[in-house]
Amino acid sequence: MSERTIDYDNGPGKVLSNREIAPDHFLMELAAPFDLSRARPGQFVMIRVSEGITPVLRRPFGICSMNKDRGSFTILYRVVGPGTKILSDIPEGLELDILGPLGRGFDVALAGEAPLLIAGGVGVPPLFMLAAALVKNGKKPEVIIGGRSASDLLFVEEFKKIGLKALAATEDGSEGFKGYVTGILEEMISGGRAPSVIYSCGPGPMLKRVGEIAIESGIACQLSLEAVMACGFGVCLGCVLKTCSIDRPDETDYSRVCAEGPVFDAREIIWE
Amino acid sequence: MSERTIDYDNGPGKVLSNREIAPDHFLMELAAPFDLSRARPGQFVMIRVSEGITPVLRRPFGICSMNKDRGSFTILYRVVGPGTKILSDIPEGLELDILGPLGRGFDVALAGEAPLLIAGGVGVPPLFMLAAALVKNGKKPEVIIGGRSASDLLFVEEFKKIGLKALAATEDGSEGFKGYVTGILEEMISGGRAPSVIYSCGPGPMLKRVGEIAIESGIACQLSLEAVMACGFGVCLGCVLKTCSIDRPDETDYSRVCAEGPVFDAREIIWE
Amino acid sequence: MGVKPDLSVEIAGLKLKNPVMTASGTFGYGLEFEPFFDIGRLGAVVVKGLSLQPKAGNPPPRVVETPAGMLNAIGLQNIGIDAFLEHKMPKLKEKNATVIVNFFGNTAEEYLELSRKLDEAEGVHALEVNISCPNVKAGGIVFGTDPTVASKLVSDIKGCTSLPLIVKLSPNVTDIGLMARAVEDAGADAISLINTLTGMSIDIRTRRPRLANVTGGLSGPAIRPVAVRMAWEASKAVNIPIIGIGGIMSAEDAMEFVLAGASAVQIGTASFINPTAAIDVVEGIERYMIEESVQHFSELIAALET
Amino acid sequence: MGVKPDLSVEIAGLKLKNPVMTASGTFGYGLEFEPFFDIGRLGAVVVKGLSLQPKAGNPPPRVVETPAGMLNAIGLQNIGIDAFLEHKMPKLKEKNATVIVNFFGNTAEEYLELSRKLDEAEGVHALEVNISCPNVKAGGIVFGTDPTVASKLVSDIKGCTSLPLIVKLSPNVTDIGLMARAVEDAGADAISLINTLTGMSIDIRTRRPRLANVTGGLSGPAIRPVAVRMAWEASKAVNIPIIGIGGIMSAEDAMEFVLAGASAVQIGTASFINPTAAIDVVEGIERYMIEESVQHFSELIAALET
Ligand SMILES: Cc1cc2nc3c(=O)[nH]c(=O)nc-3n(C[C@H](O)[C@H](O)[C@H](O)COP(=O)(O)OP(=O)(O)OC[C@H]3O[C@@H](n4cnc5c(N)ncnc54)[C@H](O)[C@@H]3O)c2cc1C
Ligand SMILES: Cc1cc2nc3c(=O)[nH]c(=O)nc-3n(C[C@H](O)[C@H](O)[C@H](O)COP(=O)(O)OP(=O)(O)OC[C@H]3O[C@@H](n4cnc5c(N)ncnc54)[C@H](O)[C@@H]3O)c2cc1C
Ligand SMILES: Cc1cc2nc3c(=O)[nH]c(=O)nc-3n(C[C@H](O)[C@H](O)[C@H](O)COP(=O)(O)O)c2cc1C
Ligand SMILES: Cc1cc2nc3c(=O)[nH]c(=O)nc-3n(C[C@H](O)[C@H](O)[C@H](O)COP(=O)(O)O)c2cc1C
Ligand code: FES
Ligand code: FES
Repeated sequence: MSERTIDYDNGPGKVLSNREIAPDHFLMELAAPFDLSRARPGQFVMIRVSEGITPVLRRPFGICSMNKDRGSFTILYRVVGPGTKILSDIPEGLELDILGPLGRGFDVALAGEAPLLIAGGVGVPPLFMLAAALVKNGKKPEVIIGGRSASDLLFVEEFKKIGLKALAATEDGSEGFKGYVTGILEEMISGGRAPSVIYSCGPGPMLKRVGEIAIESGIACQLSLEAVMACGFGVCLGCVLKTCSIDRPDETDYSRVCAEGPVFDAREIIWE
Repeated sequence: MSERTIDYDNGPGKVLSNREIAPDHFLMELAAPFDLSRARPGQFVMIRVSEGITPVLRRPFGICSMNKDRGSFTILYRVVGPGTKILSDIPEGLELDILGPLGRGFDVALAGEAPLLIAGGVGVPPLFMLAAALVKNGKKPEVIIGGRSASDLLFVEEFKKIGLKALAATEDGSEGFKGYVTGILEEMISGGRAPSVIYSCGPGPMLKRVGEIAIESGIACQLSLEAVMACGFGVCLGCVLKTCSIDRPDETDYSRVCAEGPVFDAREIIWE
Repeated sequence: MGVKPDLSVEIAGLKLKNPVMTASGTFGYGLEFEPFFDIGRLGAVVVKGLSLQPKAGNPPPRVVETPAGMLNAIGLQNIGIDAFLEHKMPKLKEKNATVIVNFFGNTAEEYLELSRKLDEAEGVHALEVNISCPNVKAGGIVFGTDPTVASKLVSDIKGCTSLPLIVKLSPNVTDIGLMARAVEDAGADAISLINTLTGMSIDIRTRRPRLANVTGGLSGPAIRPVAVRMAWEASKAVNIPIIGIGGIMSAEDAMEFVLAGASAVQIGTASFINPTAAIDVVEGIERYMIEESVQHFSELIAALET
Repeated sequence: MGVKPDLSVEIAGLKLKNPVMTASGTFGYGLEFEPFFDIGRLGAVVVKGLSLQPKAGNPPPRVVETPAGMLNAIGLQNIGIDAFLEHKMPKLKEKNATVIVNFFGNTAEEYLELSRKLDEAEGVHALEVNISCPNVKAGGIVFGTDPTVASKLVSDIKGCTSLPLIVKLSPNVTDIGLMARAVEDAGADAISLINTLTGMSIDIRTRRPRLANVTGGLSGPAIRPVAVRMAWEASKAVNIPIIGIGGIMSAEDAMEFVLAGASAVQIGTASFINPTAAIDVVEGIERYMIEESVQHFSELIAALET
């Protein structure tokens, strides 16, 4: 496991707002207990959703946006089980224990001329923060958002607000391209509009396919992965992913998604 | 273990109100999921304070009052740990799983001419319901409420509302008689104003002393006891109390506080 | 999905409507559950452990809550075999409950005498012998943790009764597979597990144990992962049916045991928290089978893919 | 209450500022906790279990949450003794941490070779030998559950090092007192317990185990009652110090172990949930001693009244 500078911290953060922005999807604004200037796009926080002992573990959530003036950041989450259910019931004003910012984010320097962001489901949050950063750097990334149907497409409006028109891909064709996000990607490449780099976050199968396409077409590609996490800061070794070194693909190892990741170069990942 | 008719039931009951009436003391009104006409003074309910698994067990609370028109009853509880803390945070409108009415209540038929009610701390609830029943039967019971200091005296106003002036006993003398409730009792007896029967609920040591005095002076006495309970309806055998048969004191046995109790004849109880 | 799934299962020669039983000591003698549901709908009712003579049990406090569980030291209090057969059994028959009698002795002789009595008793469908209750020093732990002692006891009991015999194992052992094989070889018709894990809780202010008995048996959701593992190990070790017990709160929990190799399950502590837990699990398993389009429950037993 | 309570305690000839250590595998190599508190303030830092060669560990998924606990099957992944001594040890010394090295082998020989290496290593204050990790088939379970095998191993290790030796016991045994006596007789200077209880969890939709390794080790609050009971039994069985481990989330939890007979405690899973858990326990024990007006921590060890 490679060394890294440790710049996370843990502390209480007040819930400034917590509202349902789409069925089962909530946007929560939290006062940051850490120095926001440390946070990089693609990093995440570990939140303790209950003072009690169930659920006993914290839950990881990507940082979706930051507001330096308000000293706050947001998370966008989907209710999938007990932890996120409890989170969704938490009233404004309550304080939550927050550990972050954690992990290795996206490499903004890679952006180049035509960066492409591909988000699936709750993969939107880290990519929205990345988009904001790129725009701030004078870039105009392309954005593709995918979902089962129109109602699953998150944050399209927010991307507009920062001047980015997100392309939509829906499996049922209820909005935008009918099919998977990778369908749009393949069209772009075959159409001679290959991106300078691909940043992506979303369901495993989607990331796998995005990575394959990028590698085949020799496009730099960074993927943000998930794993079930016990600690989130590199000590439990529970969140590992099988990886290899880019130049020596036969040298495999287990990397911690919370420490070496969650963002990996597509070529590092060994899918199982 | 003696047989008894089983007339409890289990179901959801809406929280109609839940307010702090004294420091750390809450009064909660609940829609009754059972037929209120079944409930007797001294009976209790088992409430599941959380849908989750912590705390895993239900919590027992005495029925404090009933409102047949509203189809509701109240509990008066003190926050002493996680379960009661969670309960105190529960908002109006939420539904709780309620099992009741449970156990054997006070024997109202014993009342006689000058019944006396002695309450200590959160022993008030079952006695308030008993008082209301006695008043309804045209009796005018004497009431003694004890506490460490004036602020611990619960429900004095409510007793007034049903036409009963409660005598107070405070250890620090900040209100009424300075000392224990048993001090007032002894004065009454020595003053020739011995009650026809004593009904009491409160801390163990108080009940023990009340029982001793009653037995010495040959006064009928019913005491409502507590025990840590897992089920509340007689199946776990976890809540037992050592008892004996009144006529054959050497015949001892373990009785279930939730089933044979919580109300016992003072002569049945073997204090340890 | 038209057709209703078939939940029936056969255990130790006993045909059950469904694979859900109550766990001994957590369902009384069944009658306290009258207001909640018809106990005749359960696969079986396993009654509170019985002994030859009535047993007073341990002094209080007998229970204490723990994280996602509870400790109990009831001390096997029970009304005794005779009172049970006279007063409780008839009522259970009225309700058409499939009755499995859980019993224990303080000596091998007591176990055998109980087996004989129960063999003659009317309405008893099967026996579950508790060789594993950790609460009372003399109450089983020695039998339940030594393979040789356990197998001798089981084969002797088999000699005293023709009723199907379920042997209930203690989890407080190094090798549950070894214990399972020992009782299978001795003639057990089925194995139920787990009984409670021995635990302890201390009041740090009074510096005294929270249970008068000092130690007690841990039950509830907290122990489920250990119980599922033991059901899995036992089912790999033997050919007789396994009955899974330990922290089952829902049909989903029950299915973990079934997929791990259990042919049936028992609902214990859950019945204290939710009196309809056992019947809820029956209905939940039926729902699960419909969702997974499984017609016969037996297809799910040991269907775990490792 | 004027005077500050004295939390110091001596274990295996090692004088500790306070009785609070970190549990191996839950604190990494200590350095990840830099942002939270000064690890030099802890009684000791017990590092992630080390082997002769670096170990890749098990495939994911490696962890799953359970009621009030978690299962892990890390598979003892570690960077190996050499990398530890070269890269991690110097940093731990900078921080003036009292370092206890937890180690394991796949064979008796590996255990002995590690003991020799560590004996020569600089800055190692004591050794904790893991003879009980239930995750890796070859990773200790056989040593940890057989008294004869365990005692042979321990006495051989004692022959290879003059460092204080703490033997960490597995809870997956029938008689923890027997295991404790066996390692004491073999020369162990102290005993730490418990390691994780072996458990299992199943995804009933995929019908697959939630851990790639199928079974894993259960830790967290759920196991505390079992751990306290074992600390109590072990402390009654031996004269060497006991280090209590298992589900400690707070100073109150820690004190249960101490009153039961433990001279020190280790904080494990709690550090994942609350990174300052270990130091919070130190401060909490100090508060408790003030409230109970106890001057010397040692007065509280085994102060349970039964
Ligand atoms: C680095 C990282 C960033 C994440 N960012 C976000 C985010 O921005 N928004 C969002 O909605 N979700 C995000 N997740 C996923 C989120 O952490 C899980 O959905 C959450 O922990 C589920 O908790 P629960 O108790 O509600 O459900 P559980 O009962 O814990 O699980 C419900 C389902 O979710 C799966 N799950 C549980 N924990 C995780 C996990 N840590 N990672 C992936 N799947 C899990 C379980 O396998 C199960 O199928 C992220 C996960 C990681 C690892
Ligand atoms: C029949 C009966 C009727 C009761 N009626 C009332 C009532 O009307 N109002 C009220 O405020 N309280 C009442 N109690 C006590 C109440 O049930 C406990 O205070 C409550 O269960 C504490 O739960 P907790 O999780 O908040 O605290 P816990 O953490 O469970 O316990 C905190 C403290 O309370 C003690 N305690 C816990 N459970 C019980 C219990 N079942 N009985 C006695 N002490 C306990 C514990 O020993 C501990 O010292 C009654 C108890 C019984 C048995
Ligand atoms: C209060 C209580 C009493 C019990 N009494 C008995 C008993 O008499 N005989 C027996 O074999 N098991 C007894 N058990 C063990 C249960 O039958 C069951 O094996 C154990 O509780 C684990 O299941 P659970 O986690 O679902 O409760 C008892 C358990 C509890 C909680
Ligand atoms: C993720 C994880 C990894 C662990 N790794 C080790 C290890 O390498 N060596 C060891 O002896 N114990 C290991 N343990 C066991 C702990 O040290 C401790 O004994 C156990 O977790 C019980 O304590 P707890 O409930 O406080 O976590 C590990 C535990 C966890 C949860
Ligand atoms: S979650 Fe613990 S190391 Fe990654
Ligand atoms: S609480 Fe279960 S029998 Fe009384």
